[in-house]
Amino acid sequence: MMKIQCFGVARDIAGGPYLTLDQLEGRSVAELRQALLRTYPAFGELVSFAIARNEEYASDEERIEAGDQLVIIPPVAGG
Amino acid sequence: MMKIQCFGVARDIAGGPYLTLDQLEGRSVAELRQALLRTYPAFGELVSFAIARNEEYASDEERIEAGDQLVIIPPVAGG
Amino acid sequence: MADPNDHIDVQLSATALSLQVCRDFVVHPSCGGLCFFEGTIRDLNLGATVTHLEFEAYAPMAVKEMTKIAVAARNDFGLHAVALHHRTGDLAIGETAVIIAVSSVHRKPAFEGCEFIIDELKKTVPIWKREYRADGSHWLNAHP
Amino acid sequence: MADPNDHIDVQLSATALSLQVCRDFVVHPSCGGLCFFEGTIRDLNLGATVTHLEFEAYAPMAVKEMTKIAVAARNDFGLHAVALHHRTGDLAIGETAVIIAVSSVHRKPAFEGCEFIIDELKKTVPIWKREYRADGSHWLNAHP
Repeated sequence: MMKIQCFGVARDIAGGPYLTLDQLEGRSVAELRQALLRTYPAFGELVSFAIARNEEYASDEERIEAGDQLVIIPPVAGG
Repeated sequence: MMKIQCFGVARDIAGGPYLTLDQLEGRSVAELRQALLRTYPAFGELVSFAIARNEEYASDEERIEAGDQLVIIPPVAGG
Repeated sequence: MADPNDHIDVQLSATALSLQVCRDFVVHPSCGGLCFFEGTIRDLNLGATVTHLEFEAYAPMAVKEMTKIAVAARNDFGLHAVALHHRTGDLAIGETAVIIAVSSVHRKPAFEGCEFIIDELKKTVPIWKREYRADGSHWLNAHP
Repeated sequence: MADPNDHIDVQLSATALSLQVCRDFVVHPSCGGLCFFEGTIRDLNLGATVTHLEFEAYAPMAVKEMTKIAVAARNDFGLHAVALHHRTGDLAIGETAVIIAVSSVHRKPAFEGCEFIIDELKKTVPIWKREYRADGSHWLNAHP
């Protein structure tokens, strides 16, 4: 089980600042995105969302490792 | 005799904050410019110079009237 | 440049931002042009009256992304220095959400670099804005 | 607009300019974007070391021309307010010669309007700059 941190609208969708998913280690970020959409279909209603891995935007091909800091980044709105 | 006010490099050329020219009333601004260049050839060495009449840039065709405030405007350098 | 973050001041702050502090960081005798952008909270958005805004940030990554943008602006536009300060928390109408200050020898790169920074910030920095109106609230930009 | 100079603050000043004063003039709850330009005295010009500068203005016409530019910027770029302050007299290296502050609903016109004002000011406002170096002085822009 890995904890994934949620901000902004992602926190509303998850119902809290973290959600958890099973069996992520070794899978790709694309697979994480698919798992999220299956478990929380409301993510599919967003304009888009990105995944941050260890404080950097993660590409779809990256593999998730044990201990990674994973964060869902819904559309940003700074400034 | 009309007094013409001089700023910046025009003051250096005129040797003071004012110069005077005769018989300007009724003449055009273009004629004023020619008279200036005859009397003070150093104005011909400037990048350019404009004439202000009553606190506005004057076109070459405007006629000078008694009581006009005339000012030589060498190349500006604000900011 | 020895330190890649030389002349870069990035801050994420829970308290009021200061234009003067940002200005004093970037001013330098070699620079003739300073350009600043300040983003403030508007009372109207898409025709609706806004009561206040809440800014939430994924702080460590927001600082990293803001620093990347500031360094890119300094290097790509040949700026001398960049200050980039962003607020978090609840902001009232008229309060300041972001201040950008840049300095350069001439003015053109200062304008271009400053505008680049605010444009990029709005695309990549993990900060979110919840808009509160009399009839409820919502996260901006989230839904189509 | 009833008064054609509404929300316009033009000043020609023999004493130090204030970014905060200009900022406070333009800020408004309807505006989300403030852009500022500050022009400061550089220690080097065309490779030569400058000791200080003297600014001379044909004051009544300079104020008229600065006002024309500020009003044109407000009207053409849809700005809310414009402050345009310019120094006269002797200025040391690092001192501020000009400050421009503009506010608008969105940021793009703020950047464009602010840059328009400094570009136009350098073309039309009757202000002259004498540059002092260790070996003498000359009026800038005067000769080819």
